[in-house]
Amino acid sequence: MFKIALDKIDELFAALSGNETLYLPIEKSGEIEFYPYEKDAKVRLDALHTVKSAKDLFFPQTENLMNMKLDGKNIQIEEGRHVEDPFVLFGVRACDARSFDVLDKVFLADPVDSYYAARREHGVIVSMACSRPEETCFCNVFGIDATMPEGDVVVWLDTDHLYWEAKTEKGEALTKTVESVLTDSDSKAVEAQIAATKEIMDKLPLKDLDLTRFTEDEMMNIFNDSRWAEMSEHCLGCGTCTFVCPTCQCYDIRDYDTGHGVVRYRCWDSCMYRDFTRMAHGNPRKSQLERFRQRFMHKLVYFPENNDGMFSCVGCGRCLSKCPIHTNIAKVIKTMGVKEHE
Amino acid sequence: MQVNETNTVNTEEKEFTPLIVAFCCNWCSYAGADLAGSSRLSYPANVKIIRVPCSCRVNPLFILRAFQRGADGVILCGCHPGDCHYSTGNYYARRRMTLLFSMLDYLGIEKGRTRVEWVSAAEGAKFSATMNDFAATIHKLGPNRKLRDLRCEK
Amino acid sequence: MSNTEETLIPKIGVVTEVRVDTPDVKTFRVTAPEGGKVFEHMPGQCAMLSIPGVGEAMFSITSSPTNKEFMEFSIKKCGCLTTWLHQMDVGQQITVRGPYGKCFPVETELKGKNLVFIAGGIGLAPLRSVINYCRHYRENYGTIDIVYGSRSMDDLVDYQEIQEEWCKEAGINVHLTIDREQKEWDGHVGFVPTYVKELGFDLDKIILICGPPIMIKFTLQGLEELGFQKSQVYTTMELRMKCGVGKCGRCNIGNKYVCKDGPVFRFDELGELPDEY
Amino acid sequence: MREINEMLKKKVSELLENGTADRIIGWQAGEFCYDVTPAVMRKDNLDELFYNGFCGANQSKYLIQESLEEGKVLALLKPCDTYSFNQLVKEHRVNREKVYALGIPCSGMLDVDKIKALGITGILSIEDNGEEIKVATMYGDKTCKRTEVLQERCKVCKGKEHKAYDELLIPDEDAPEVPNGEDRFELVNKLEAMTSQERFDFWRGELSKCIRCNACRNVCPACSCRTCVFDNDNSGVAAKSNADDFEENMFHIIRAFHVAGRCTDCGECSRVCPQHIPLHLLNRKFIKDIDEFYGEFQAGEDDTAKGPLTAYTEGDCEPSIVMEKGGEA
Amino acid sequence: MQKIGVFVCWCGSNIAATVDVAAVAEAVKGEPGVVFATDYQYMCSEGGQSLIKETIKEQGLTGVVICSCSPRMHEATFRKTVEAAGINPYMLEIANIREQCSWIHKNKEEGTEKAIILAKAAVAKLNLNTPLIAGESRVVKRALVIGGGIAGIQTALDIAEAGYEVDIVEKQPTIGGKMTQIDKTFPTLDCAACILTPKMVDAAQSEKINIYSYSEVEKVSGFVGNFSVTIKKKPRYVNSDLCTGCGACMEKCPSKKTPNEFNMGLDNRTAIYIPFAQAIPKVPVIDTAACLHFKTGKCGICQKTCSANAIDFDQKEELITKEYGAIVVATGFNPLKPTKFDEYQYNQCADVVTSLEFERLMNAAGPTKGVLLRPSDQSHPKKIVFVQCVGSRGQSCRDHSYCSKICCMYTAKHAMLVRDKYPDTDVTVFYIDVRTPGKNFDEFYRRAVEEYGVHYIKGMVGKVEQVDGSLKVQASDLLSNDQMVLDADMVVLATAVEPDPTAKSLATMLTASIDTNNFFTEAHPKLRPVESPTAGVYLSGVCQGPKDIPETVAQGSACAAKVIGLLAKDKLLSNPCVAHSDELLCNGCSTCANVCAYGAIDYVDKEVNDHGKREVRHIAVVNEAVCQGCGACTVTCPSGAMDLKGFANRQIMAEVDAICK
Repeated sequence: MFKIALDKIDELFAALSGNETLYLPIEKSGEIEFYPYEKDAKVRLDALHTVKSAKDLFFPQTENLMNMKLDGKNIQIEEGRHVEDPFVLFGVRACDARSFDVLDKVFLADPVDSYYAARREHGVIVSMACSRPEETCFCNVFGIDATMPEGDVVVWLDTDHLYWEAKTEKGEALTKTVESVLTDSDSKAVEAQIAATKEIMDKLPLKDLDLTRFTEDEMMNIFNDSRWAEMSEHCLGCGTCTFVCPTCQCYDIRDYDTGHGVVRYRCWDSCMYRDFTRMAHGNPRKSQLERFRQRFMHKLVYFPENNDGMFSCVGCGRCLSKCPIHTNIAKVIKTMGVKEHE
Repeated sequence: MQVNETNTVNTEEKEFTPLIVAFCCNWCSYAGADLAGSSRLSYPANVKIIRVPCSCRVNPLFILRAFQRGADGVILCGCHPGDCHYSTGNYYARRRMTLLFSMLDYLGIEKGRTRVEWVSAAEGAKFSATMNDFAATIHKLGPNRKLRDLRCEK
Repeated sequence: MSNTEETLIPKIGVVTEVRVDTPDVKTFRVTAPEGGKVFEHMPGQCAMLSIPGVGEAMFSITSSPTNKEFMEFSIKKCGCLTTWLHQMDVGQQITVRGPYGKCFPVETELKGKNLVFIAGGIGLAPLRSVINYCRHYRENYGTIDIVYGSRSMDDLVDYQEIQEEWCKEAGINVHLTIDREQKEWDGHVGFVPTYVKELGFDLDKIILICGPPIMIKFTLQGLEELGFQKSQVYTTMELRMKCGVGKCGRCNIGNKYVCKDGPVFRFDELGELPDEY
Repeated sequence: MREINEMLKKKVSELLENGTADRIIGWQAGEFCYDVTPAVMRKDNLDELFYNGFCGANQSKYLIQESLEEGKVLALLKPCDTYSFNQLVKEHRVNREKVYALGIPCSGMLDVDKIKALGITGILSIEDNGEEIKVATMYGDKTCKRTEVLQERCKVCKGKEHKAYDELLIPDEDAPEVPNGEDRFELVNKLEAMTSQERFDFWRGELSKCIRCNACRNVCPACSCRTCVFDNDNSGVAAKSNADDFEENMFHIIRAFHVAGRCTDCGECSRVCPQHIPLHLLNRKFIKDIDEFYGEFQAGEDDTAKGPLTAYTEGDCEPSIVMEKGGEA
Repeated sequence: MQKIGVFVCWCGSNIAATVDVAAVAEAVKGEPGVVFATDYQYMCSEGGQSLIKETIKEQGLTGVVICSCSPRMHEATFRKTVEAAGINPYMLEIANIREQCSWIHKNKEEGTEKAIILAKAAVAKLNLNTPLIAGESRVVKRALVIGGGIAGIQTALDIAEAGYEVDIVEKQPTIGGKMTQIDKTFPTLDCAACILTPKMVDAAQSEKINIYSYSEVEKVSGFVGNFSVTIKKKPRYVNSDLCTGCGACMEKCPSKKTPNEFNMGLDNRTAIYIPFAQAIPKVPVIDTAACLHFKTGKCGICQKTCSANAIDFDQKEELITKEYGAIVVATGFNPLKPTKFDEYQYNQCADVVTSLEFERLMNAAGPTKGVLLRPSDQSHPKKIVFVQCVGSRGQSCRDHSYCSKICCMYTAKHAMLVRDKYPDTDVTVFYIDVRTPGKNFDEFYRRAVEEYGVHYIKGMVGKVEQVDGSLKVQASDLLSNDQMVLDADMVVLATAVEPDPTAKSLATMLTASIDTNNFFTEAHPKLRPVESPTAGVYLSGVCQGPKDIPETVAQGSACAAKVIGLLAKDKLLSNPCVAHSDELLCNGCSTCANVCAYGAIDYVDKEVNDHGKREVRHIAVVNEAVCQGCGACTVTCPSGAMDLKGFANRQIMAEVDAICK
């Protein structure tokens, strides 16, 4: 284990960003996102979450797939792929770190999504343990240890030091490039902090959410539960929950005519949107109830069924604080987690 | 996060000739432009006219679209207030454009890039003078950099 | 392992023939620019077709894999993209990617079985591929019955092929019907579900059905009344799709992705899924 | 507040009991003390009805759908909600006959994000005594001033008068006053005083955060289109993500333009923005311009007045007024 | 995909000198949809047109782009050309490469480049064109004239003269309007009745004219050529078919104390009455508010008296619905009643009268048989003060801001007539300005001053007071800056002209527009002064703005000419470039209707199928026969449901894209 004093942390960032792009939580116009590090950037390691999750780095909101040139009746296709440069993603919380596993199940399954795969391959993840969770946190429900996140390198922060531990080969390699600014450390401070954090975690109001029904009850029983109607009644059908969610991965493929060619790009889509499944002659999900149900059934029932019980939620709590009407997955788990008429 | 593959081409190296889109109402200003033509009153060739039935047909979307696609200036010409072929169309257009232009200014887009002029069918000279003046203004402002779509650049 | 390069990036196809089937259905013959098929497929599989700048959508491949020269798509004009496709002339290039989804189990469950094909309107498009495949390997299958109905005579897709090939072929019984009486028509008149019940098939048959939802619903009821099990009936589904490889989430129903786990389903499998199709 | 809560429950149950309405759109408590959710309730689950300082959501947009359904719905309208309500009635989007509007008093609504922005996190409970907010958190008890954490719109409250109602819970003159000393155009003025480049940088910074989640649009009572132009693939401007900076500008300019003269300044767009983009400043710019150019106009003041963009006078100012006004070039 | 042919015209050297036409043709060949492109010396010539026609047939073109002179020049020509070759005339676009290109640019390279872009823009637009078919609607060969004053009568007579049926609806028991109450007309001083009554008789006797007197318009629906109007015929309680107009009933009627409207309340009439001797129709009407039979159930003397048995107390209101091709509004005016002008003491002093009352006092058929007597004591006034601009040209809320136009002249007329008849009478006129534009008008006014010695004082009357049966007029002379108090026996107020109070509700029924003063708005202030913006609705007389009699008659005839022009058509072809609302997108918010100058947008409840979901929605529907295609609605519609055929959003954006490529 290594450490570096927080007042020298810019040296670490400078070292990390020396050869490759370093993404870390930076505040711009009042909000925090993973932005490339530059000198004088307002780095906010204290923040619990970025608004968008870290998935944006591997599965960007908008990404060009290819360019097409039209000439009379002929079409020419040029791949819009570019060779991915290596990058470091620093400051990923445990929940977001787990979300990469969830996304891997989708994008790395056959056939592999090479755009995603390339970014995964080129990205080194430096995750950061939590010490100050908020009431919206419930990652523990999904077996995530916020004090011991997954990642190539894990870092812990206490009041004056950052502790650094490589966990994978990639992590070791990265450590080598920054070793000069780090000093050796024992793990006492980290252990003490982990213990303190665990105590706080015990006070989290959502820590006891019960997921058993979603894996044990019949899919159609949950699907046909009448309480979906009241849960979804006031859903605005916006995409906020989807877009801030670290595990939502629905996308759309669209064409844009630039006047001298057509760009085919993909962008995040939301199953909460009315036009998500709409076809010219009809829409299999006509009401917001059906769209709302789909989102949560997918996260809590369909996805685990196909992926050895792994839920497509990591308990980051973003949707809890961002939903305009405060309807969210915690409420769904609480309500639907109990069988109707029980 | 966006990933765009478009390369930014440095257009400044070339001599800057602004691209100007002029929306002209069919009854007054388009006829005014025709009159400018038959009177051989020249104005820059980079002013391209789009004929619309009335100035009130011009949707803010069209104006933004022109900028998106690389126009450096957009001008809307219609009948003088009170002379609208449809009696009230240009009054609505006037309010819409006032608010739209004010909003663009508020967003930090250069004020001079948009303009409304009332040009009657008899004002060929005014049409040509207006276009010359507008083109000069845009030339001074330089290329539109703030309200364009990188994907559409050549 | 295939990856995105082969799935999301399309190939170029050239329209080599356009056939007007009905007032709103055209069949397009597509080959690779250098000739030959853009890719191989099995009956029931689909392909994503697109006109750049307009859109991309999934269509079933209506030609049989046994055809080695081209693929065919029968497309009904109903939305934006299909309207554009209908405006295409010969020589127009489009983009094609695929094949997607599971095929009808022609090499497994269907082999050696007596088959009944039931189609309504444009629903014949995916079944045509199977029918011609089975005709090609006639010895592998038992009896073949085809029940096909449409609103009117003019709305029967591939009427020429039906008359000139299927009807004339020994061992294939073709039963055509139209919804309402028509002067030039001397065949059966009535809706497909009732016609199927009138025909009353033996229970040793496997049914392959495709058509408008309402037709499928009542035909299925009729078949069950005749004594057929849901596990004897196959259908193919149409949902909005974008990626074709089970990732974009659009065609997710229950734990299935229609583009990847379908579009061919047996009715007993469908019964276990939410009714969102 | 507790008193009003009790009065409200009594009045609502009376109105449902006597058949004035058969259901109510009200608020239900959420997981935490602040995440109140809108909910439709009937006689049998009325006890869940709830009204406190976090019931800020403007529910008038729900009435579009509700008033299409059978029976009469009871709507709880805070004074500022009645503006949106009037506007929707004027545009025939809400069937007035199908709504029983109960005007409820409001003493200003709280913004939990503002509490959190003060560094108060891990919130377990909140006590609102009218002047001070006491917050119990996982990290100890905190307090802040109520005026500090009021929602943006409440700081420039339009007043306690209900502009539309069938009945008032308490007479407007007896209702509490919301302290509203601020000038709602203050920030607009400030932006106008900047240079063009500064304004551009400000808005670029803000709008580049937009993730195009459509929350602002979907919550907006003026954005009541069945299908938004930006969702309509045939419109030629449809887009689902901001694939280029331009699309961020385009979406927000057009959205503000489409609600210009119709926006009541209810502030929901800014409230729901996950990125806290001050979208209301776009709307307020239009409001300020309309007031200055065409005379004071408050959308939703009544349900008949012609909107400023569907009216004109022969002597209206010319668009060139923009050249003279605003900040430096 | 369209099959587009592009034809580039040289226009001799007009285009070819500055545009390389062959290069233009070559450049568009790669554009989507273009299957053919060529250039030709004169596209509009016989040869050019046959080239287009032949190519359409040979190439199977679906659309044509012509790069030539302005569409304002030859669009109509080329539309006919392509139509003759079998393609829809709206599948044509013209790129203006002469007026807007070759004639203004000298550099050939520049001109060619621009011409290519303009041609490409036209192609881009044409790719999105759809065939448009002009709607046809029949024309009902009958006109309705609302208002039977001199304007309405003149319009009706002229329309009837051309052989079309005309109905006049008049709310009063007789036609004739305000002119019947006027004594003499300026500047000729001929008797109003003498020139008006023959026209009234002509109207009554015309086979083509049908008069609905004592009737009002109740409801209007339909559109140009096809209006359906419901007329409410109020009960007269006298059967017009039986009545001989003998007047015996009026003589016997015991209720004689009702103020006589015709004489401005200066004398009384009976409960059953004919407004004046030359009334048309000359059939009495019973005033139920005054009639003893209606008030008490007794009386019935008139019924007993009537030898023709025409009195029918049971007569009911009647609703008649008829179809019309055109509607003329001729609702005229009323003089302002100066009840709010306390300074003139109109309410208090009988000797303060309005000009129209004065007309009656001077008229031989008036209450004083033409002898000028003060209403208060029936004495001859020796000093008369005229006050101009009462209620006109003012700023306060009781005033109208406009000039009533006729007051200067009729006041001069009054002054002159008084001085002529009673030379011993002292006449003073207070004025702000004297406005006398018109043939012989200023001469007339000068005669009043110079020959008849009328005192004209530029100034305002501040106050009128009644002191011992005489009037004190306080005024200021603006020229000498003197304050003065004049004695007067009579004060005459030249009150403002106001549109008839029915104008507003009628405008709503007709979806015609009115201005802030409730005068009807014309379709174009200069070029279409007798048409309203609503197609098929025309404006005659003072309803459109203050006018004197000759102007009113002139406008009445002009209006008739327009109506005749419409009725002469068997069918109306409407401009197919009209707005259209997409029923699936429409919110039914009615914002579009708010900006439509033509009332072309209706709202209907319609069942729609929204992607498989069926429901009834309240949505906008454009009446294509009424829409003029300006596009105001398209921009006001936030959802983009409203679009304009021929200039659709997508088409204009395609042009923008092509230009900015």
